[in-house]
Amino acid sequence: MKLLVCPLNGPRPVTEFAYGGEVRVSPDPDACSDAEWGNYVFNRSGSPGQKYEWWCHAASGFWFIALRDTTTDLVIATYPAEFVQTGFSRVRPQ
Amino acid sequence: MMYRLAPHADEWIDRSIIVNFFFEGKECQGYEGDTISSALVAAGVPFLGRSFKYHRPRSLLSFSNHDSNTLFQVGEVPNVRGDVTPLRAGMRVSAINTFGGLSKDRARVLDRLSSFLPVGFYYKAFHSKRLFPHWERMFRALTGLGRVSLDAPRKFTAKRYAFCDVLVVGAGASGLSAALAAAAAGAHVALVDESLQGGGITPLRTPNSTLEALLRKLSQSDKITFYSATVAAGYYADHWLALAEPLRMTKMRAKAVVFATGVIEQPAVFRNNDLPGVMLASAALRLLACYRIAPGRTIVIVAANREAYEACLELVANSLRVAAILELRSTLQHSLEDLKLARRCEDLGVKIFTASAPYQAIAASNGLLKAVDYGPIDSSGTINSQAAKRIECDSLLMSVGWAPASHLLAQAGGSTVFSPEIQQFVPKELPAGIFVAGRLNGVFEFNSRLDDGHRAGTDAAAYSGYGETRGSEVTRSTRCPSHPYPIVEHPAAKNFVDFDEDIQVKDLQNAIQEGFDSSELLKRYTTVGMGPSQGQHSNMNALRILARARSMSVSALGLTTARPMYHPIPLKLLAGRGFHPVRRTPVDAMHGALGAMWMPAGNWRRCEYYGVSGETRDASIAAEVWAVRHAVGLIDVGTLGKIEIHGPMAGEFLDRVYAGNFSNLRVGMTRYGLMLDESGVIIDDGVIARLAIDLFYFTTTTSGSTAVFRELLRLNALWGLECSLINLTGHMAAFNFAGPLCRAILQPLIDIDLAEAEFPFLGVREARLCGVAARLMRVGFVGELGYEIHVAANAGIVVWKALMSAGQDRGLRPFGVEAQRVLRLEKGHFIVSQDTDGLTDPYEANAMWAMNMRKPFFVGQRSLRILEKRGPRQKLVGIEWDGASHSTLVKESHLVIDGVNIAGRITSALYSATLKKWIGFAMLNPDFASRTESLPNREIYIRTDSGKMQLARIATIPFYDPKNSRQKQILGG
Amino acid sequence: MFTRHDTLKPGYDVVIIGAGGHGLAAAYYLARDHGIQNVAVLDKGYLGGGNTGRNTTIIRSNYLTPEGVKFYDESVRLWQDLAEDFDLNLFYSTRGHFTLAHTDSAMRTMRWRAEVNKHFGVRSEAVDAAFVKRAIPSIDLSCGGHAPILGALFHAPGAIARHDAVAWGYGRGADRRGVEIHQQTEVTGIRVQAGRVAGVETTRGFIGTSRVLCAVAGFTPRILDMVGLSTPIYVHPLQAMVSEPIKAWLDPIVVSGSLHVYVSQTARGELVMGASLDPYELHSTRSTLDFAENLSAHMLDMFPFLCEVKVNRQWAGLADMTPDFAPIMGVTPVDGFYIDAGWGTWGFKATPVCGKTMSHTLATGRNHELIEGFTIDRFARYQLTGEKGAASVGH
Amino acid sequence: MTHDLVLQVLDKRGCCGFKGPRAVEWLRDQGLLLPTQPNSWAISGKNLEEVIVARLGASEFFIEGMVGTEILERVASNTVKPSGVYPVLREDCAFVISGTNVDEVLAQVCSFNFADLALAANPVIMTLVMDVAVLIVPQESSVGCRYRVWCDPTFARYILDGLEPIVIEYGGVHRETYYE
Repeated sequence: MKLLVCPLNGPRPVTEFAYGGEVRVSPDPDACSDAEWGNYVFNRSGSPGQKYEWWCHAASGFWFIALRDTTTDLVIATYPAEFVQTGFSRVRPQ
Repeated sequence: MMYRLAPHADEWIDRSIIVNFFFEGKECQGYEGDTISSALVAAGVPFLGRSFKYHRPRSLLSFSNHDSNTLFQVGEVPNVRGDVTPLRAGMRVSAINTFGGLSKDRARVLDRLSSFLPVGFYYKAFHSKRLFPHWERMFRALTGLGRVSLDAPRKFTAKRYAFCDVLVVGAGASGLSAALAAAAAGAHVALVDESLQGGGITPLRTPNSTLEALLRKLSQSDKITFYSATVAAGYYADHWLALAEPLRMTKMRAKAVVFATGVIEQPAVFRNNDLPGVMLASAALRLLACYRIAPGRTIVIVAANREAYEACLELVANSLRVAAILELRSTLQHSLEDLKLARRCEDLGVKIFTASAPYQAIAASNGLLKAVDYGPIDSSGTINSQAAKRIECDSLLMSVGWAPASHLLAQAGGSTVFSPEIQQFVPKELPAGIFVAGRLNGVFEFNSRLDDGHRAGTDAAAYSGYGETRGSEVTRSTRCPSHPYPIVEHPAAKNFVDFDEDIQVKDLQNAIQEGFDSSELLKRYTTVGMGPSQGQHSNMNALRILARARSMSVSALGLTTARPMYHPIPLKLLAGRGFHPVRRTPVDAMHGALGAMWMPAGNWRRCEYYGVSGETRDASIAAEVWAVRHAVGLIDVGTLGKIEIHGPMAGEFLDRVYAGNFSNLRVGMTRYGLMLDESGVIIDDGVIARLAIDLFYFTTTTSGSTAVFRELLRLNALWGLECSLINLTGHMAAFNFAGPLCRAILQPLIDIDLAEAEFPFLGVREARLCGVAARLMRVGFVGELGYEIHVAANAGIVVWKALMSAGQDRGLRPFGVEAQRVLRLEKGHFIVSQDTDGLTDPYEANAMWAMNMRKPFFVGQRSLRILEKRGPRQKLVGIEWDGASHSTLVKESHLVIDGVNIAGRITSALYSATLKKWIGFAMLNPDFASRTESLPNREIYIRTDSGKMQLARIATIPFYDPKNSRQKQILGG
Repeated sequence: MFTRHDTLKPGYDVVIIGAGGHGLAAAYYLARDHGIQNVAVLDKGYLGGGNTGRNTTIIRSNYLTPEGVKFYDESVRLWQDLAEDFDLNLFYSTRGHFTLAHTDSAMRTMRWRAEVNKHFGVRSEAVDAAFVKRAIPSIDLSCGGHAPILGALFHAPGAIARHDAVAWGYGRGADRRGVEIHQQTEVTGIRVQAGRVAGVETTRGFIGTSRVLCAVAGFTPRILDMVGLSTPIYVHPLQAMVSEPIKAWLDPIVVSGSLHVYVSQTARGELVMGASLDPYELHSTRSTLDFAENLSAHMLDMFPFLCEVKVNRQWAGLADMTPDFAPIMGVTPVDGFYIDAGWGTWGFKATPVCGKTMSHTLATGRNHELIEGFTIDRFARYQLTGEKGAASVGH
Repeated sequence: MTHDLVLQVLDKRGCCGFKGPRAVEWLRDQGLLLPTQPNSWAISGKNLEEVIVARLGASEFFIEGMVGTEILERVASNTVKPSGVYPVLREDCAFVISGTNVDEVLAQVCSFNFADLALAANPVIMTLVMDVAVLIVPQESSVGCRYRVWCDPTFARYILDGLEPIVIEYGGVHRETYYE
């Protein structure tokens, strides 16, 4: 069973976690077109790669961000959830 | 014919304990310590099974855990691996896959028909639509191996998690050495071997004293846990392995893993290589060493490696007669050691024929091996059958090569490369924390294996934080232990490559001819390697045949993907004890005595209704409804999600997650909340109460509670608003106490004034009820004056009992989920995910009143703007029709029909005794709905089970008390 | 059965990416029904090596939406004649299909499906627990006491087939009609000029073509990136496992959404078992132990007597999921680029009808009427096709 | 004692929780000794007045002691807390499991590696037991490690019913009530 290192609880099997999907930045709902919004709501970056993702340690309700390679299933780094408010857009891979 | 030899000090059997058992209904005897197979062959049983396809008689081939010819039915248990299953007294053993018993198997005729049944035959016949079902019935009856007993009881076994620094798989010479080295470095070691004892697959062939010393050290080490008779069934991510022990499964997490899984002896392929009496040399040595069973009176060995000569010497040393060695290699000149061993054999009277191969094995009339025809082979490996000669023998042992047991290594992500020098796939790149030792690593000589194990064990310990690494030098074998093409053609075939599936050389060649010419396609088309032994005897030879047919190298083709399980694992070991979380509300204990009929609701158990003796289900439910409408009722709603949100931004947070407005909600009041997803679809609802300027308490649906709370936590982390969420779902008991009399009953129990002016409809109050802190909400889900009462979980029973007893003389009835469904339907409230589906938006559910589009933002708002323009694709409407209360004509999910088209479906349908009619909701096509609504009679047709149409009308909701005067208590009461 | 082609031609009328069932079926019908034989089918692996050979072979048409029911019903019709069409035994075996309901709400969904199915002439019926017991006497209706079976959706036409043979049949049929199948040929790029497909770059060189069909299941997003198309497709592994062969005891196909199980017994006697989708995105066909553990436990809840039956092997495929559990098919905003994707956990059964409809769409440049509910633009229009309720097992 | 492996429900224990930006400050003002590290615990008070304070993550605290303990009553009492201090109602079921083979029992229901714990650091573990979230405080005792476990009360029956046969298999007993 895959191990995930929770920044709060340490290494735990992945079954202790809930997956929250890729971290995605929504367009400005007031400024964007319907098409842009529809694209945001439904479309996904479906190709494999390194992705910032939401993960929740279920037993503690602790959410954090993991940078994970979706081909190898290796977690490259984890960040506290506040990361999405502060640095996410800056460090997002191009 | 095999037979038991005189006792030996090291044998694994205890001859003082005789074990009686039954084989094919006849009583047999073995010894304590025997396996099923060893006892049977020692008892002189000629055949142990029938082959899968042609039903040929078979006996031992590999005497290991991967032999499909020695699978047995033992009582209720199918497909028992006789080679490794300990014999127990009273066992009822029979061969599988026979019709009318092993010796009289009616299906043995298939062997004679085999030339009409080539691989792929089944794809090319019997496929007319008319004939296939008949033929399939026959085919299904023939196939399958063992039989399950449909009455066999479920057995629960333990599963456990375990941890170690270094896990060593395989307790042969290299594995033992690795385990001891890692332990010496200070690591906690787990050592796993599928055999009952350590020492490897061929215990007698190695210098005994060294191995014994290692085993002694193993038993003395307190750092090593030895899992014997345990199969490492699969490698999973992050050094996580499933260890299948006889009676339980251990899920082992290691910091580092050493694979010392060794090699699996491979058969030579020649005509009739499956006759009883033909077996692998390693099988014979194991029989001899552990069970003191001789493979036969006159033995011939098919040889292509040094191990053949070592086996010969071992057999002769045990006073067995080896008549000849048929050596596939043209000369032994290039290995002094091999030559020396051959000389010793010759000195002992064994004839050695070099550049010779078995052309065919010959069966006696009893079906057992009686001789072998052999002939000279040229450098290309082609046999000259004209020059074949015959040697009488009753045992033909094969020692021609090995294939690595690299399955786990491959699952772990290790890559291999084919080494032409030793004719074996050897490890190429190893993932971090994975180490390989011994023959799997291409290291064959005993001392080299010990050293290689030491190296791997030391390095694995260092990887897990103990001691220093030794480096990666590996001394691979300088001799070639495997023949490059131990395969002999024969015009009459029956030269089996795969013993599980009865696949012959020509089957593979034909398939390759047809274009199934990659290892994966060949496997799928011929099923080579797909039987119970998972190709452990056949994949290597099949690959060689494929390579030769395509004039490619074996390395260019590569192996097929290895997947768990390494050996088949019973479902019970994987299932374990089978935990299924069940949640009980704080007052769960109260319901049983009241006659609760339980129903599952997510992982909760809830009361559907309270059964009263002498009353039907419908009558009980109707009485519960009546009590709420006319007196008072009490329902346990402790399963609702219950959440507190604190902080100065709590209102803002709720504004963002719910469609309505909450920051403007007055303290002491509640408001209905509708939750949407980003696409504007309704996903949950509940009641939000404001207890203080910076504190809200709110509920979610029962089914949504866990996911909703988790999502709110995520949104809180995303937005970073100054507020904090607390999940009280399991920590609060909750009841709905409703009915015209509820206020009067409640007032004496509570320390606040319940008068309408003091505590109006939709108000929320904190008070002490029966002496405990309580939150009360005047909500109207059931449409009567009512209080939703929330108290701390451990006060739940006190309050429940107090309410029950206070209402006892006033007609109180506890009510269940079913009555609540009627009550809410009468009131026209939809249930999220019953009356709505996975695409329903608020426009479609007529829930626009619960949204505030003027707010700057809420989840789903932007999509609602788009959905508003798109227009509804369905419309939820109330419907009603006349009918008897007991009629079951219309059911939820029946369709509304408009001419020949589907116009919608019924989402709720219940009889309202209060209103004396059937009521419900329907989700209709919006055009149809508005067209119908404009008609004076507003009629729709519902198609019932029989196809008969039920006439109904679109109704105005709520059905009951449209002015809400009862719950608002305008009428007094 | 198949011709090995050593070289690629400089151009083809149609290039199909993916030599799985769908791609080969499209090629077969292009050649047979539309006279378009100058077709190359490319695969980076081997023929039928993807989800065609990894699924649990269940064929049914008991869907929820009219679009879905009509589409899959046509597929079932095609399936029934396929073996004779191919002159190849596909072991197409009609076994009946039960989707068990353990809760009221599941029972409502089953009836909903049954009613829609019946409306379109598809044989489905909501049945009670006693009916289930009569059809599968060995089942434990209480499921170990914690998930009692209330009833089921019974779908008489439910069938299984030998999955690999389907790819071989289409492949051979296409091959005989002049289609070239190129295995071990990976597409590395798609050349688009002025919004039109101009050709395909491969590991074996460039191929000129004006029409490309993408039929690569879990690899769809990577191909779409080459032409700059976005879709909601996300990829999760879907695992399965198979037991040792045992004598036939289970006739119908049994599915339980609540227990996350589907199981059928093959002609060889093996139990083929599947469960729900893996919980997170991953482009890997690795196996997990918790899958095997959970599935085993749930199998024994339904069939406790199987506790000594052994699991032989587990494996996984990559499921290309969509938000509404309906596929994405047809023309795209890129001229000449056609898509047959979003097959998630429901692609095998659709193989023939996908071949039929996509070949029609490729030949005419217009979406076949049966796939109009599955177009790529339905998401932007917020016109989803809600098949979620008909997915066999929880996702 | 014949059975030293024991599963015991602690029914005379009370608990409560606090979170919020000013929780640390306020609890300290109440005279509690607070653990400084996330997911660790500390003891305040002595003998019968002893309470255990577990820090869950950065700013949430869980406090447990004998029912009636003065400090517990005081912090938990239903009085208004200053802003930035959010009381958390905790109605957890509390139980203890300890004795010979206790690690073997836990190994069958929980994937956490208790053997790797540094007990001196007073760790608090939030994990799953039989798929249900629990809070575990391991403590050294004369009979080896002693695990105090808290779980959502609505799962208590399920967890105890699941643990009991395993405890009995390993020669232990399940005591319904226990006074500590």
